[in-house]
Amino acid sequence: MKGALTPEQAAELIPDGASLMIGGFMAVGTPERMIDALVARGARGLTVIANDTATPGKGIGKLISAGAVARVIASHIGLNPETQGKMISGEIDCELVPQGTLVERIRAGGMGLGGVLTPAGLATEVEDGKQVVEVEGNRFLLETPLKADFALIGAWQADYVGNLSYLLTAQNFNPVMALAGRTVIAEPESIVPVGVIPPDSVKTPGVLVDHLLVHAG
Amino acid sequence: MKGALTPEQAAELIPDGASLMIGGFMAVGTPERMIDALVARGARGLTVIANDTATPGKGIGKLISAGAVARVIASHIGLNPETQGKMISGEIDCELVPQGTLVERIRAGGMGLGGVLTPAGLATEVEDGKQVVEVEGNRFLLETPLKADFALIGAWQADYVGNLSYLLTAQNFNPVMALAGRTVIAEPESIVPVGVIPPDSVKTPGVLVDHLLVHAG
Amino acid sequence: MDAKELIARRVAQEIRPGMLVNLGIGLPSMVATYVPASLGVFFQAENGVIGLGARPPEGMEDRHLTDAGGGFVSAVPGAASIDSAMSFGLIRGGHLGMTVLGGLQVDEAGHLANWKVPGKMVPGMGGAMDLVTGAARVVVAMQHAARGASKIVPRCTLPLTALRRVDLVVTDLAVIEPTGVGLILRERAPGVSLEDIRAATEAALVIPADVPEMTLD
Amino acid sequence: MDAKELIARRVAQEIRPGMLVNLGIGLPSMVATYVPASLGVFFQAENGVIGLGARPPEGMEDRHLTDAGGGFVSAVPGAASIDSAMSFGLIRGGHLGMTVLGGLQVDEAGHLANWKVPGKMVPGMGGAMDLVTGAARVVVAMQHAARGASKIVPRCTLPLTALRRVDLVVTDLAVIEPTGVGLILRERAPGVSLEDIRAATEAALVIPADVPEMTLD
Repeated sequence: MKGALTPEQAAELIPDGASLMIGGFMAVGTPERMIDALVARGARGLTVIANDTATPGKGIGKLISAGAVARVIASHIGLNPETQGKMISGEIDCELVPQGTLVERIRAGGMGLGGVLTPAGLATEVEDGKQVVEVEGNRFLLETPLKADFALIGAWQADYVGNLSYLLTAQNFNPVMALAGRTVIAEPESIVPVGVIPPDSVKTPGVLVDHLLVHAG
Repeated sequence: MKGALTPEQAAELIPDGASLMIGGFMAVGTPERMIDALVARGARGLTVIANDTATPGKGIGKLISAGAVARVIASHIGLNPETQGKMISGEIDCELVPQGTLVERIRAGGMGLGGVLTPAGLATEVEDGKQVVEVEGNRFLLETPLKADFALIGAWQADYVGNLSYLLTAQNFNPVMALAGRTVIAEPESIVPVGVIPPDSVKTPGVLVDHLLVHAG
Repeated sequence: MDAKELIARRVAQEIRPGMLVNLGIGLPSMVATYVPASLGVFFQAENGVIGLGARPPEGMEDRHLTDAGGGFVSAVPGAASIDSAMSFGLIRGGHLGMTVLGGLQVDEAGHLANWKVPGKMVPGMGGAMDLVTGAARVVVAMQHAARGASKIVPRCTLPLTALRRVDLVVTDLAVIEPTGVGLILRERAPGVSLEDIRAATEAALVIPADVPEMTLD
Repeated sequence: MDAKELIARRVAQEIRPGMLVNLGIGLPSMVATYVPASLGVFFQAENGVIGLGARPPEGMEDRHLTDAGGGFVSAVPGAASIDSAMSFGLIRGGHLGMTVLGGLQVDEAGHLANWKVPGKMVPGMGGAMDLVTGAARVVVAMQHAARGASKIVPRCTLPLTALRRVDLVVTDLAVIEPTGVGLILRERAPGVSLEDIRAATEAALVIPADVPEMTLD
């Protein structure tokens, strides 16, 4: 842990063209203040790896509307017509990945696996261009790891050494993404002294977190 | 959840020759009462999948001493000279697996993956007989899933619907094994009413658990 | 009773005590309303909760607890929150007893297409490919026809969701069971004749001697 | 100062502020004693704790909190407990700053053998293969010779632990850095001459003009 950043400082750390994993599911558990700061600094050419692009005006939807995103790797963009429109017009390059495959690819990237074999997507468009591996008579798609320059994590509590806990469905992709970002920036709702989060409640160990966002004040 | 069993009933459920995943690490987090009941009923020919075989007189070590085990899949047997002796004499067939690979194989079995690619074991004896898969210029071993007839889980608290929580390092292999046993029997240290374990503290959802062991009384 | 309510009530009858069930967004989500609490069923939302409950009381919504559509939900006692890796591990690993999804087309092989209309609508597959591949039982809940065109077709013209044959299709006209010998007509909606169904169905149906009316309690 | 203390104190100097460090059982575990708390280092035990602390006060041991050898430990404020999948995900995924392991042999290619003496001792590799493959820095802490035979050899005769070249070897006689051009002798133990080291080493060493004595504070 290198210390707390303002949203503006975090946005400065992230250069145009960077790849970002952004936690959240339909903007639930998404680090909104970091997104606002990226929009404010006029970020461009980002690759966003996330479950979805939320809806216009919420979470990742703000980055889409602002024209900050060149590429999306997601499982679902159906609830954001702007993403769909920009994909069809060619402004955004979009890779659609089955949700369970997406989370395993991110986990593989974060956990040093060379890939995983999954049956999801076999004999569908998802199979195109992929290696099919047979194990004990069954066929599987070889899905390769994903990593990103930055992981932007939305958390509930953080302590001073960066341990994170999450609440209910605001957890979603955040814990796996915290493994797979080369630089991990977490935006907690509150920051508490070391010892307040019991060891068994830590879902992301602080050793994974490079920076916390300062509290919202 | 089908209800609570006495250790004797649990041991009766498990036939000779069955494959068992048994949680714990050097007997920490191992369901000891279930093991005692298996020894008491004179179980024979078991396959045990576990991190280690503990030491004689503790955890899985008791099954080894009792002659209940025909096969072991583990990462480490070095602290149990009886296991080593029985392996060398041919009484126990022993497959040694790197610890990180063992846990991923169990997870893959429990989570419906056809396998994972890992760099651990490349160019060592572990590579023998395995498929090597190249991804983006790097070589990996293809490690295949493990499942078992039963998973015997040591937990801290259970509630009436089978949700489980664990304490500190007594967690270890238990949560992944609870995914990979065709029948899952959990031995909690206490059983509490539904609602006592908060949703965010549940590490094994009750839907995975077939039976709880009755409390120790 | 309107068409959607009819479908939801009929699907609800498929749910067995203690099952873990995933309901898709839209029509499938209505099924929960017709499942008695006494069944001890746990509903899963793939964004990370097992034990989804009804809409929370006015003013008590929590933005950390939503369903996969992003709508506020509550949780039942005994609920567990899980991350996306665990959520899809349960789905892919066969721990989900049933999934209920909407459909665009089902064909004579029992294949489902429900995620893309090339050139028109490309929302992404979300969790559908994992759900259809991994759930123990797959039930499609949809209108029999859309804009006058049958959605039960000889062969899907839209991109497939999975290779797996779905287990049951419930529409406003009929209950159809895809099998190795084709689509078997199992039940008629109240007041709907065999002729009505034949006329509304583009695919060939296997029609047993006795096709009873749905019994809706 | 005895040989083990010397090795442990020298290895401790390799540890940088804020690192996540795994110490093997036995000699490597002694390293923790010589790392000042002010460095903010977190020690990991692969059985599932980040933030391993010293032996607990007499009578306050908890059987749910042990190290990988099964011995009672405490936890520092800010500790996190993790399951085996996360533990090895951190190790394999490159999140571990350093691992310190014992060795049976290190050879001129920097390969380590430390898990098996065929026909004599087959303890299993435990976590060693993952640790050597995945840690950012691998330090071997061992006696220079065993029963008069050099453990620094031209080519390992015992089964390898991994393909990866270890980063540093610290013995009771010397500090040696395996590189692409061979084993570079970096430091001498206090009072030990180049001749002593050459005589005790079966492998070829690259000896720079200046080989200083270890500085032990």
